Amino acid sequence: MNTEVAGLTFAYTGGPPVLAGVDLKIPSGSRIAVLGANGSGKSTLLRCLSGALKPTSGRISVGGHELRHNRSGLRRHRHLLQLITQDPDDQLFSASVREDVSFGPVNQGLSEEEVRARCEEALDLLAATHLADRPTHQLSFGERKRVAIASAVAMRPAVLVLDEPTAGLDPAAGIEAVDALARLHEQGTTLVMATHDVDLALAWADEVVVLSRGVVRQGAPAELLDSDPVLEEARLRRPWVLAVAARLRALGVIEAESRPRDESSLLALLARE
Amino acid sequence: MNTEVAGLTFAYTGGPPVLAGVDLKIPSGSRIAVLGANGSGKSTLLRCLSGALKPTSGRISVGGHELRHNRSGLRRHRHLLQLITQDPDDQLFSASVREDVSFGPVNQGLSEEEVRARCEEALDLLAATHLADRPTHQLSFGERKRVAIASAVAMRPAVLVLDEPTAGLDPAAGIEAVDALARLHEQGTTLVMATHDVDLALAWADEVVVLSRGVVRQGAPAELLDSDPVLEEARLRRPWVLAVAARLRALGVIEAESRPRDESSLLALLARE
Amino acid sequence: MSAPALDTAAWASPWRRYSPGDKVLLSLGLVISALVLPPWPASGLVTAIALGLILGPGRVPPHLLLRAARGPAAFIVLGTVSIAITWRTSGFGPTVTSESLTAAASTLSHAVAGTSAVLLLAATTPMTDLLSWARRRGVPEAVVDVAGLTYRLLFVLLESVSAVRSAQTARLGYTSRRATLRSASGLAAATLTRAFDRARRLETGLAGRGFEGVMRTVGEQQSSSRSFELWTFASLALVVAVSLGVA
Amino acid sequence: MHIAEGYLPPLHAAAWTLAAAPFVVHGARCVVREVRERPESRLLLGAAGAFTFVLSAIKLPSVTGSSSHPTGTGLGAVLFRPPVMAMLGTIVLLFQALLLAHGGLTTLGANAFSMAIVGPWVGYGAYRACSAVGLSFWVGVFAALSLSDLATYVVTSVQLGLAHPDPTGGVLGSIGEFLGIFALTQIPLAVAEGLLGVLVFRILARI
Repeated sequence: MNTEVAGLTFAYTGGPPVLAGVDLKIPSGSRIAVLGANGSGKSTLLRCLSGALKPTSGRISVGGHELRHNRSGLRRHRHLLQLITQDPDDQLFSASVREDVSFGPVNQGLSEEEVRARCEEALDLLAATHLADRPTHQLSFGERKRVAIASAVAMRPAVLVLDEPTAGLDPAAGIEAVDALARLHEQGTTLVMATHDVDLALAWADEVVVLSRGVVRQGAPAELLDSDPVLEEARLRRPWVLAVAARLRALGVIEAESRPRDESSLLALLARE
Repeated sequence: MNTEVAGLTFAYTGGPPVLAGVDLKIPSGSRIAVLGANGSGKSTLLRCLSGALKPTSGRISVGGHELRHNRSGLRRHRHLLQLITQDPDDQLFSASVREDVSFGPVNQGLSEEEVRARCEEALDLLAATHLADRPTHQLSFGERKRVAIASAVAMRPAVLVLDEPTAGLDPAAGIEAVDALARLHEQGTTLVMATHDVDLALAWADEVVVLSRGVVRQGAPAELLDSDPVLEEARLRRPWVLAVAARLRALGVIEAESRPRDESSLLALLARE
Repeated sequence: MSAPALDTAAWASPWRRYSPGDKVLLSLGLVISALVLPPWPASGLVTAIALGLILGPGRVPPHLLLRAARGPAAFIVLGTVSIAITWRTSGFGPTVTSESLTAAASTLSHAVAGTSAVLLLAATTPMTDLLSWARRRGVPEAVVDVAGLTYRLLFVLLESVSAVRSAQTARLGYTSRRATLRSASGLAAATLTRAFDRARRLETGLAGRGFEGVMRTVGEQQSSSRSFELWTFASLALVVAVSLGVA
Repeated sequence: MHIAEGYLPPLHAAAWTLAAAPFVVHGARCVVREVRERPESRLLLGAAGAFTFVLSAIKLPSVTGSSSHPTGTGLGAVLFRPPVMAMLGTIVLLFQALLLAHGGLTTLGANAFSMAIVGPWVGYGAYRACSAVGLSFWVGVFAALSLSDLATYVVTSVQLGLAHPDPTGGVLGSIGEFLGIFALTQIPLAVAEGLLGVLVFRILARI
């Protein structure tokens, strides 16, 4: 199920365009990182993708189904694509974890049995089964984030869009979140992650999308995040691995064709020398 | 004005001790980073420092004045030490930025003229003067964070304790926040920053305090954050600069006594080779 | 619900520099003139003055004014229709008479003029300015404090309501009547617990800044302007004179 | 259902303001006393006011398909008691007039009378009456929310009818007309608001 965005523009009433012709191709099963400073139109793009905002013009389609902003069109789109916002408290509104996770499947009209199975599966994928019977307000921030993801996963969307899934987490919880995403990826879910963390984007994504002033560039992480004009325009910093590796290649410490993507691959290269 | 903490213990009623004998020495004008995973007792320590929680036993003193939990004791303590929480909405009570910043100085009993001067000064230090006439609810998260810091700075505390001042900010806003802290540091304010970001702690702090299971270790960032037992016990990862520099020293790429603290100092070392 | 259009307009208006008291005088003066004077031409004049000031010197963007006017428009239309329609003394069903039409037209013009005059105050005066003014005019401190906190917190809660609602919508929470009721109650309960959680956390935050029962601050300084007051009296006098002249 | 600015003749506006004043002043006194005894209660009252305001932004299912919103006066009355609601409700009505242009300044008294005074007292009365005759808590909550909603709407219709008597049917005819026009939306809404209250308290009971 490929996701395609073509010529997407959006402007709030009386305001300048926030998105000015965005084109994206998100292959089925891929991991895409969306990068952009605050004010770059990132949240607007995510909300257009989720169907919460109606674009001024342009098309969004998932698996060939074009998103139409009528009742049945939105319903079908929401079966296919789910957005998880940055603050888990926006997604958790029920008294208990289990109830919250079942909210989407119940609204999908599934049988009670099927709902239960979906919840178990989703909680399991997010390593949150032990939280099922706890009240949501007793969970830590990291646990609430995982449960919020589980609530969307229980609807079995083909595409999961996550806004800053690791922000505010301590390192251990951040690793748990990334591990959970790896399980979803293995299972075939297309993952789109908006993040401020260029190092994470480089290490994690198959492709990155850099947003600045309402337009995007899409490409290979190691190229786009190493390009001075792209980084400057989007007010991003270069991932440290790229900066350090470039210097080490110039010094001949690592081989000229080495392209490490994260700390461990760089250290591995240095161990081999 | 040195801050000292001796034998601090704290337990919520009926619970196990969250802090079990914490000793700290925070020299006047220094920058201290407090690191610790969620659940390590970090928030409890900060709230004890601010006077919001009364420790079960132990002493806290700023500039030789021991914190006493009566009205006048707390009042004096709050002139000396201010805590800024992670969520700015926990501190901003007024819809008018100017009014909010003036609240602390008015409570300190200053004249209207003096209050106005303090507000200007605080907003200026935080590069937030242009926000003074905007309503709180129109500000971005990063702007609200800066205003919340200004509201505390306007009280001219000797010690400023900040919980995750860069969390949730995009890279540009994070740099603005760190720059603002640099101005406060130059001005002589003692800064204590709780953070999950080991790289930031290494680059920024004069000393780090690592908290785990209710006890702390205090020491030089490059030592404590390079020690396997400390990192493991506190569930922290090693700052990448330390990991990479160690490997480069072993390979003889950089000199044996080089101790880079951040990306730019590491790159500078590599440029010189 | 996004940020109220009138609030956005008020904070950006150049008329913010005038004292809230002056603007209350102008706005209420216009409302009362429209109400007590014959609808023609007083209501027309008041509407023209109010809208002229909002869009002219008040520099409120027309799209914000339109957005703000949509709410009252619905009530005014419905109310006017119900006055225009009357019951026959003979026969069945509703009908329209010239008498009922006149009554409807006069109420409509009063409502449009009155609403425009209130919009003039609302679109140029942020709530915090009005509250400080109320405090200076002797409204009890406690009441002004509560109103000020209500104003601050309602934006925090509105943001959370709209975020939770859009999360519920995404998970098909408003696709049937049953789901809507379930979602609405979840939203209301979550908002209530959040409101009190906010209050508790704000209390701790304020205690740290020396809150001991007095909530005083130093804010904007807007002193009343002689010339603004003169213009106010001149416009009101004009409305009265023209109306009585025509009548 | 807020009466718009300019919709009431000056005498009516003044009369309703006078009628509402004692309740609002009493409510203000309660607030002042509460705050004097416990300074931090300003924050709780501010949160309660903000909640009351925001409640009207929550969408309820409606028959017509268009969205309708709870009045929140009954829920407020059960949670915070009618005297406090008289004050909080008036603050919220003033905010609605100046932030949303719902209601008005000269009609503030009339709107406060129906929404911040009669609605909460009827709702609270129904709630107490239900518990006095031994009905379950849930019946009480349902009655409180739906009846306060209905009472608000009846009072508003009476206010409008008195202000704009029908040329042929007179005041009674006109009240009937307003009741009839708004009944279409208000009765299902009152039922929905009652159900909402029951579900809200069920969630709160489990937190």
